[in-house]
Formats: sequence, structure tokens, C-alpha cells
Amino acid sequence: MVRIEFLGPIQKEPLELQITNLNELAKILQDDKEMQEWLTNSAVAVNDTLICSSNHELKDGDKVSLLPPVCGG
Amino acid sequence: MVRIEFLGPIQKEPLELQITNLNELAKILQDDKEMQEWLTNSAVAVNDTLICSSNHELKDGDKVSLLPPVCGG
Amino acid sequence: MLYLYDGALNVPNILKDWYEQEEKNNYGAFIPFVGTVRSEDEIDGLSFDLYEPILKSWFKAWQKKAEKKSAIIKMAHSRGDVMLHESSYIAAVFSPKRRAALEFINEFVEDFKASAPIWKYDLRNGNRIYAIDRSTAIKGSGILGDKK
Amino acid sequence: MLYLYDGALNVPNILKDWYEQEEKNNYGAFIPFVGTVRSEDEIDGLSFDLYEPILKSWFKAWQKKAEKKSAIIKMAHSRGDVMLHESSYIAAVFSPKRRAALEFINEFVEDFKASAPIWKYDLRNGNRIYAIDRSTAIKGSGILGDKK
Repeated sequence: MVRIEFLGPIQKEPLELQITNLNELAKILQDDKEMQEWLTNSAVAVNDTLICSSNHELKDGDKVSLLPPVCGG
Repeated sequence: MVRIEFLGPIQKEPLELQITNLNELAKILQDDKEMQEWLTNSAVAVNDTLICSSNHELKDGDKVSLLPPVCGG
Repeated sequence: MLYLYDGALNVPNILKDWYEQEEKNNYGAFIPFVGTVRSEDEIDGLSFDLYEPILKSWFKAWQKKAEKKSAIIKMAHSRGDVMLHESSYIAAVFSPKRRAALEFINEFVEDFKASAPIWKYDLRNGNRIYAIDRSTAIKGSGILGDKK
Repeated sequence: MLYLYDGALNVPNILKDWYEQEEKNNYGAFIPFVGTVRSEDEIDGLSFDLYEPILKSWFKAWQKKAEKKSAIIKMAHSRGDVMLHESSYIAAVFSPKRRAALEFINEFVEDFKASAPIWKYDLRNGNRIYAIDRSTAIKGSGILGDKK
């Protein structure tokens, strides 16, 4: 299982999914109307490292985090 | 009379001179061997305002200051 | 070092501590940047969420950059609510040289704004409203978006 | 405001005073630059001469520039001797906005180094030696030099 966490202002409970790469996650989340805008403006981290390609492979126990636009300071 | 002051590291007592512009001051100071390097690298203020031309006129009571290279901080 | 606090920062104390930690270490320049909550758009204050694991690795990468220039960086940030005229952020560089210090604090603060995983909310009439208009998508965002 | 002190600056106190003077005045960014005497070339410390009339008018011109950007500046500097690891200089900007503050402190400190009528001496074995190699001729210097 892969755990999906939604950070900051994304008001969504974590998911546990049986997926093997980020493209599969993209398809699942794109079906959720409330997620569509977050998907276009959020960055993705796997095990707390930012990832820049949706082809990234996932394995059992991985944690995927969605990071919406930031504004520290 | 015009008073000439030498600031910071220029080790020279103030002068009182009967002059009417900075060119006259330049000629007098150029005769002083110890002043020659200071003349090439010092800025000049008249009554505490920096001046950029040696044609600047002087009148009785004016104060001329020589400011050698600076390094604050 | 990275310091996270609940609520507003005690700016004089933090600056004193940091100065005293480094004053004998032969840094010629110390430049803190202090961010304070401004009264604008009728907010009562701001509130912050942080994601610590990525914040810490982001900061660690900057510590390494600083080390290469013989400099060090320190940062303090608030979690939760910070009211008007209170401070939520301090970043500081200590460097042997002035020029390098000025450049470094500039780059550090700009990247902080663009990349540090911190989310800002306006506090307004008891509500906590995500400040999306002032927020910046992290580089590489959108890889899960619809490609059609 | 311009503050001149005999000997080293008490950096924590000055930063605390300045912060508290302005904390309710709605400046989003406060950036001090602190200059500390480094141990190098076996000096025992530094010493400073200031020429106050022109220092004050130079500072006043920068206050006006700051005002045009809705910012304010403060500066503290030592007169006389400042020993190793003591601080001799603080410049600070308070500005509504981050970007303007970072640019302003940069320009201000660079012009300070090039123009402020302050002379620096190395203290070495009881001697006070003018630091001519690190000094900068003020813009417009040399008008009394030999034109031949």
C-alpha cells in the first residue's frame, strides 16, 4: 500500500492506495472534482523528496505528499 | 580668509589662506611634497558640501575640507 | 540552525542569542531579515502551517550552500497564529565578507518564499482563509494534473 | 536616525531598541546589517575617525531616498577603537515590503562604503595605521591634483 497525504490547505483525509507509479495516482485523483485545481498547482514529494516526473515508480510503504502553493514569512 | 582643514589620516594642521577659488588652493598645496598624493585621491568640500570642480569660487569665511579615501564599517 | 516556535517570535531575544552564538567566530557580516505581520486588507493576523520533514531538508541544502562560502545561516519561523505587528520569520546569514553576505541573504530569502513548505492563512473575523493569491506554486508543480 | 558611539557597539541592545521603536509602525521587513571586526593580518583591532558634518548630510540624503519608498533607515557607528570580534557598524532598513527592503539595504551599505566620511586604521602593536589599501576615494576626488 502507498499512503497519500494532502498538506496545508488541501482539506482531504489521507488515502491508502494499491498503486505502482504516480500516473496511476494522477488518474485516481483526477476523478475527484475538488482535487482538480490542487493537482495543477501542487508539487509532489515521495518519501519527503520532491519529484518532477509522473513516471516515478512507487513501492509498498511509500509516502506521497501533495504540496499546494506556499507562502512562508 | 579661507580656512583649509585636512581630515582623517592627513597629518597636517589647518591653514588660513587669502584665496578666491580652488585652483589657487591647488597651486599652493601642490608645492607641498607631502600633500601630492593626498591631492590626487582626496575629495574636496566647501562649507561641508562636496565640490566636483576646481573652478569653484571661494569667499571670505569659507571652510574647505580635504577628505582622503574612506573606509567605514 | 532552524528554530520553529508556536506563535509569534521574540525578535530581540532571538537576535541576541544568534549574535552571541557567533560573535567570536570571525564573521565580519551578520545580516538578519525579520518579517513582521502588516495590517492590510483588514486582517487580524496570519496563521501558518509547516511541513517539517521537507522544510528541514530544504534548510539543510541551504546550510551546505552556505558552508561552501564559509558562511552560516539560521532561521526561525512561527507555527500557528501570529497577530498584527508581531513577527513570524527571521532568516540570518553570518559571513566573513559583506558582499557575499548581502547576496546570500537575498538569494536565501527569495528561495524561502518560492520553495519552503509553509502555508499562510489570513485571520479574519475568526476565520482562517488560505492566502492563495500571495502563494507560489513550488517548482515542478502540476505533474499530477490532467495532461489533455 | 544616526547614532554615533565611542568604542564598540552593544549590538543586542541596539537591535532591540530599533525593533521596539518601529514594531507597531506596519513595516513588514526589518533588515539590519551588522559589521564586526575580524581577526586578519594579525591586527589587534580597528580604529575610526568620523567627520560628522558631512556624515550627517550624507545620511540625511539617504533618509530622503528611504522616505520616497515609504521606508526608514537607521545607522550606528563607532568612533575610536574597536577590538577584535567587537562590532563597529549597524545599518538597518524598515520597509513595508521585502523586495524593496533587500534592495535598499544593499544600495545603502554599498554607498556607505564608497562615500561615508569615515577613516579606518588598523591597530597593530600599539600603532594606528591608516588602512589605505582597503579605502575608496570618494567620487569626484582629485580635483586639486596636478593637471599636467
